[in-house]
Amino acid sequence: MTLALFAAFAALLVGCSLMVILHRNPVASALFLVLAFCSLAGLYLLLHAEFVAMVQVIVYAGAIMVLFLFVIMYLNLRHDVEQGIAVAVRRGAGWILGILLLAETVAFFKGRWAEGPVSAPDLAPVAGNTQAIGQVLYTRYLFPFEITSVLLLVAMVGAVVIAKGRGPGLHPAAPAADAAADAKAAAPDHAGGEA
Amino acid sequence: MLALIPALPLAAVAVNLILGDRLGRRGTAFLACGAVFASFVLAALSVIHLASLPPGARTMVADVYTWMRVGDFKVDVAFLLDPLSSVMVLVVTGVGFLIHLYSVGYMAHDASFRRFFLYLNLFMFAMLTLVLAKNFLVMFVGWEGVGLCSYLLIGFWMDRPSAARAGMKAFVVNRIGDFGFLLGMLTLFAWTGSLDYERVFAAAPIVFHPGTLAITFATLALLLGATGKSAQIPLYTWLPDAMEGPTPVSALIHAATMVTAGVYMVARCHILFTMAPFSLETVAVIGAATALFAATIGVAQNDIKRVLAYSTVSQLGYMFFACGVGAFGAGIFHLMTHAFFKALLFLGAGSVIHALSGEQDMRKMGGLASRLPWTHGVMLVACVAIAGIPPFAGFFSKDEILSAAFASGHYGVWVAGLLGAVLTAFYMFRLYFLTFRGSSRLTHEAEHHLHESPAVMVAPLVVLAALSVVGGFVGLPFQEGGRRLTTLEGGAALERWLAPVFGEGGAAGASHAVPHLSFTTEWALIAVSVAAAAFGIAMASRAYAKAAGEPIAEKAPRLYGLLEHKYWIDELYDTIAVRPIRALGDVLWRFWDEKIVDGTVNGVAYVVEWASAVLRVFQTGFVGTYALFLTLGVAALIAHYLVR
Amino acid sequence: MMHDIPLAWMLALSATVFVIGVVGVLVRRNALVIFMSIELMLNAGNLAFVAFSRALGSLDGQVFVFFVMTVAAAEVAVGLAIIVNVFRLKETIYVDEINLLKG
Amino acid sequence: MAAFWHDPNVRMVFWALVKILVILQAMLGVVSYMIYAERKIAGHMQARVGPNRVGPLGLFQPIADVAKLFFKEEFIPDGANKVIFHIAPMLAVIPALIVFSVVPFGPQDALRVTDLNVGLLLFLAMSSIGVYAIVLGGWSSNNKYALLGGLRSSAQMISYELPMGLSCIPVILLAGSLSLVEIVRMQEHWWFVATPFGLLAFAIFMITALAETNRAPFDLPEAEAELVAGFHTEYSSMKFGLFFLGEFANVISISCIAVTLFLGGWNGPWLPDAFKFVWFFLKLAALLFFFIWVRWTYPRLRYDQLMNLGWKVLLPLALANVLVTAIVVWWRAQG
Repeated sequence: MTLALFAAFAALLVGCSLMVILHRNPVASALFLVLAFCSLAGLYLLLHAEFVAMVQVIVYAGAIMVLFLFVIMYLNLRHDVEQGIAVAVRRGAGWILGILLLAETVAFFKGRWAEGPVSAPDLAPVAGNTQAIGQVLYTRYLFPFEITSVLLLVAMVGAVVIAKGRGPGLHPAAPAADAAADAKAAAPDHAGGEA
Repeated sequence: MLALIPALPLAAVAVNLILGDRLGRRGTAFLACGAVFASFVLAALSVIHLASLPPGARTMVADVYTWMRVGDFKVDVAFLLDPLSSVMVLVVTGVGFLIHLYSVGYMAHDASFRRFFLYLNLFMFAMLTLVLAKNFLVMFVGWEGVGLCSYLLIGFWMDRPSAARAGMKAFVVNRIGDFGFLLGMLTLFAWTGSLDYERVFAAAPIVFHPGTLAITFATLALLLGATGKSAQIPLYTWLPDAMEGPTPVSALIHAATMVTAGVYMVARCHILFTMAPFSLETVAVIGAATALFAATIGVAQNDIKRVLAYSTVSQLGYMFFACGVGAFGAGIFHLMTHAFFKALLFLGAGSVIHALSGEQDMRKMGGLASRLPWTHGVMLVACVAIAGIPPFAGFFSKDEILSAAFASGHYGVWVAGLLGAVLTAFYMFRLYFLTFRGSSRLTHEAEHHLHESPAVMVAPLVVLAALSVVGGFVGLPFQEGGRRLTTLEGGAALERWLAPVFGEGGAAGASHAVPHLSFTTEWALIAVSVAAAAFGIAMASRAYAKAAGEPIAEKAPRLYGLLEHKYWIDELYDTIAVRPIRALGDVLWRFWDEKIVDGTVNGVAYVVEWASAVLRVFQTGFVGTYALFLTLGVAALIAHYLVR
Repeated sequence: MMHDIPLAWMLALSATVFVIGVVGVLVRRNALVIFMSIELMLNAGNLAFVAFSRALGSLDGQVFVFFVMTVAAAEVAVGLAIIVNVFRLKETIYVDEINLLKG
Repeated sequence: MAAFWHDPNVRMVFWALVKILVILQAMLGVVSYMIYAERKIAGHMQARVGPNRVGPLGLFQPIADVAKLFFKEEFIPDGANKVIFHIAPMLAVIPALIVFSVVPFGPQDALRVTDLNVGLLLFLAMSSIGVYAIVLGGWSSNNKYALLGGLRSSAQMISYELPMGLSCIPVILLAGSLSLVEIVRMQEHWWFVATPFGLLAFAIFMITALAETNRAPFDLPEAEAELVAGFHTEYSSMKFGLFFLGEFANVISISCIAVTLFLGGWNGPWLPDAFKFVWFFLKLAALLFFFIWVRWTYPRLRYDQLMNLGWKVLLPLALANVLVTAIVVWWRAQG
């Protein structure tokens, strides 16, 4: 059954990812991306990483992608125009390169990564893996964690400054939303850690 | 406290630089002189403290900070005051202060008054660093520092081409000497693993066998450095040209301080030199040769400062051969007395020049005795002192050197020295008579402006004159009141003072030579040298007291010409060294520099320009293109790892 | 009863998603979609992290996922702000119509 | 066949499906009667009777409503993005329903779909997904009122999600688990609402819950006076019905969570274990009444007041609360 679920999620993930880059409508792309993230969360669940799965949904689907949608709507984007020789050439080159890269990767794995049955001892203790992650995050990775908060602060200030534009009082709604989404993106980490 | 002695002039330099013209002339003068005077007071206090210690323990050390530490090798910026450096530091600060004072008057009307004192103070700092250094590296800093300052000061009037050239010459010649010093220093380091005096001198007897090649090489290299700095054969040529600088500079650098650095260094390294008899011999020969050689040139010079310059070279020769015969104490003694009377001579000459509004040619002087009474008086004192008439300072030190040479069996050197003494007396009194006696040959213009120097210039002259009179008495055995009045007794005051450095009765090499002269021989030697001096004076008097022309030139024109042109040595150097090097430089410039070096650089630039033109095509400014190439690169990298 | 999925499969999936992201960056001209493709790549990395975390029996991989997410969040916040600004300036978000990078 | 039935996987899936079906149906029933209750209560609060024509006391009114909705004309505005226009109403309902899968109605396994060790996070995740329905609905309608409503709503929900998440943390700290079952178990003797920080957290949670569900006084997305009907202006027929359903399902699910987190879940005196779930539903009913009560009592906030309340009042309060709780918990753990 795990395998079946894996197959389903994997297919969904790959399909949605493809649709993200194929669909001409940015809104559709964003929605497919949300779906891809959700199937990714499913894969995380299969890998016994429940906490990561939930945070994936909260942060990516709940915060980041909403921000994307916001911007798309704010800019009032409709279908992309993808015409012209230059675009076609680049598209061709991109696909060829992508396939080349994938082929290379497969070759790489084939050469070096034996398809071993990898199942480690079950990580999650009885209390669930939230606690375990919290332990690691707040001991070994405490310093990076704190640095992360600085990073978010910097990003927040940067977003506000950039989006504010030059003149005063220009579109005051956008920075507020950015800041909101930022703070939200940061919050689950803290929340999860403290649990 | 020790570190403050060199630091004060440096601080004055800093203040001078920072405040600049806001200081004003008076402020600049006060600052510069005050700093040097404070150094002098500090030095005096330090020396008094030093004297209060028992003779064996007379060293004061000041570690300022660790300059560098590489493995076991460590160099501190550290200062050392022992009897040897105490003499030097007193001479440098004392005479230096007087010259500073004098300069206030002499340079009063110069436009670059502030710059002058800036350089002077910087020079004092460098010289004091050199003298007080506790290791070779710090000494080298001072050594280079004085070289730099002498360049700056000689070329002080840089708008004069001759001054600029003289400064450059001094610098280049000094560099050759510095190369020797560096070589010697590195040799010592290679053998002893240290640059600290104490450790080098302690290690030297262990790592070197006396007379071996290594120690001889090291000392000869050091000697090369010393000849450069102290203007000995073969590197003396810069000193006479250095007269292009302002006269106080000549007095400071070329009489009292910088040129004595070589002597000081040889004396400082006496342990090394006594271990290398060949080097010691060389020192003696070079010294004696220079003493005689320069004296002969001095006879035929007409520029008052040039006469003094060659006199300096000659007197330095005396100091050298004193060291060479092992009488280091006598060398230092002469260094001290020479500082007094040579500074006096230069400053007196400066006073004359000042009075004559810049005239330096003795042929256009004469009969100044009554017009410049103070200057005349002190110059007379100085001439007598340098000629070696007792009881003036020069007599004691020069006689001690000659006795030491005789006693140590260097008869050739002794004869040369004696001849030099005759010539010294002769040319000094030639100078005296041409300048102050006879009839006036002044131009009308100069006559009109003639005036005695201001008090600020005369006062140092008087002080120096007094020192020139009594300075020699430190060579007397004051404390042995009842015993013989000789300078050759091991108990003379200065010699006893220096004993902790050079060993009782001189260094090891000298101990066997110096003390054992009979009473009669000593007095005989004294009589001979006094007679030589008197002979020289008498000759000068006969030739120049009344004459208006140049009697030597009339009687022996070819000899005179040879002497006047300084044996054509400058031209010789020019032919054998300067011109070939210049030609080589020309070739290097036109071919190597312009074609190869510039060609390479320009070629690189062209290649870059061409390559940029190609690469510019790829800089589209579109992220998409960049991403494409980035990915291509990643794919290529992975492919590389796959294939490998 | 529950079988573990082989690590290699997870990695292959991760690689595929990553390559899709790469292609997205290469072929699209809409800056927002390019951003989404970058998110895809980041998430492919996350997937690999979690898979390794599972395979190696260590939680470090999952911790790294959080850091990646933080970086992604920061990147999106700043990046979208830039896009909005560029749009105000240029009236377009097609990257082949914007060459501000050329000096 | 029998062997197939004994396969534990199959049994698990079967029972899960059964539970899901039951909950789904129950919820639909509850929702329809909650609409009835709302209208009734609103009527009484405004000194009216409320619906009373269809059936006794108007009890069949919901059925009539649904029937009417079903038979309304399906209308898609010109220029709308059809696919997304269709998806949006579904997105409004699905997340709300998913939340029920982790709610423990009673102590028995049979009374809950599953016990997830990150159950609370699932709730938060679903509430953050809920934004999409409104944003997309508003955007795809190709109507400026709808778009403005959608944008407002998403800003509001994002803003209030933060204090909501933070107000859950004291509970997590006290319970030491993210599993809802575990959290309820920890309240066997003392409900979290009865602790000072629990009370504050409960207050914040309820306020944010009102905002998250777009209920008055936070119903700006559908502020009729300004935006016609907000994001669902262009929706009609059963699509509108789905939005309606979604809103009420949200209210119920969030109330369930509130009961679980703060009010002790199924815990209560007197009743034997088998009937503990009655307590749960009583508490739930009280909270639902609270929602309705507030709606008909308070006026709507202005947009700036809404933002100020969220960012400048609730968020700092919630943060301070987390801090204080953490200190207390740590201090207690130190003994």
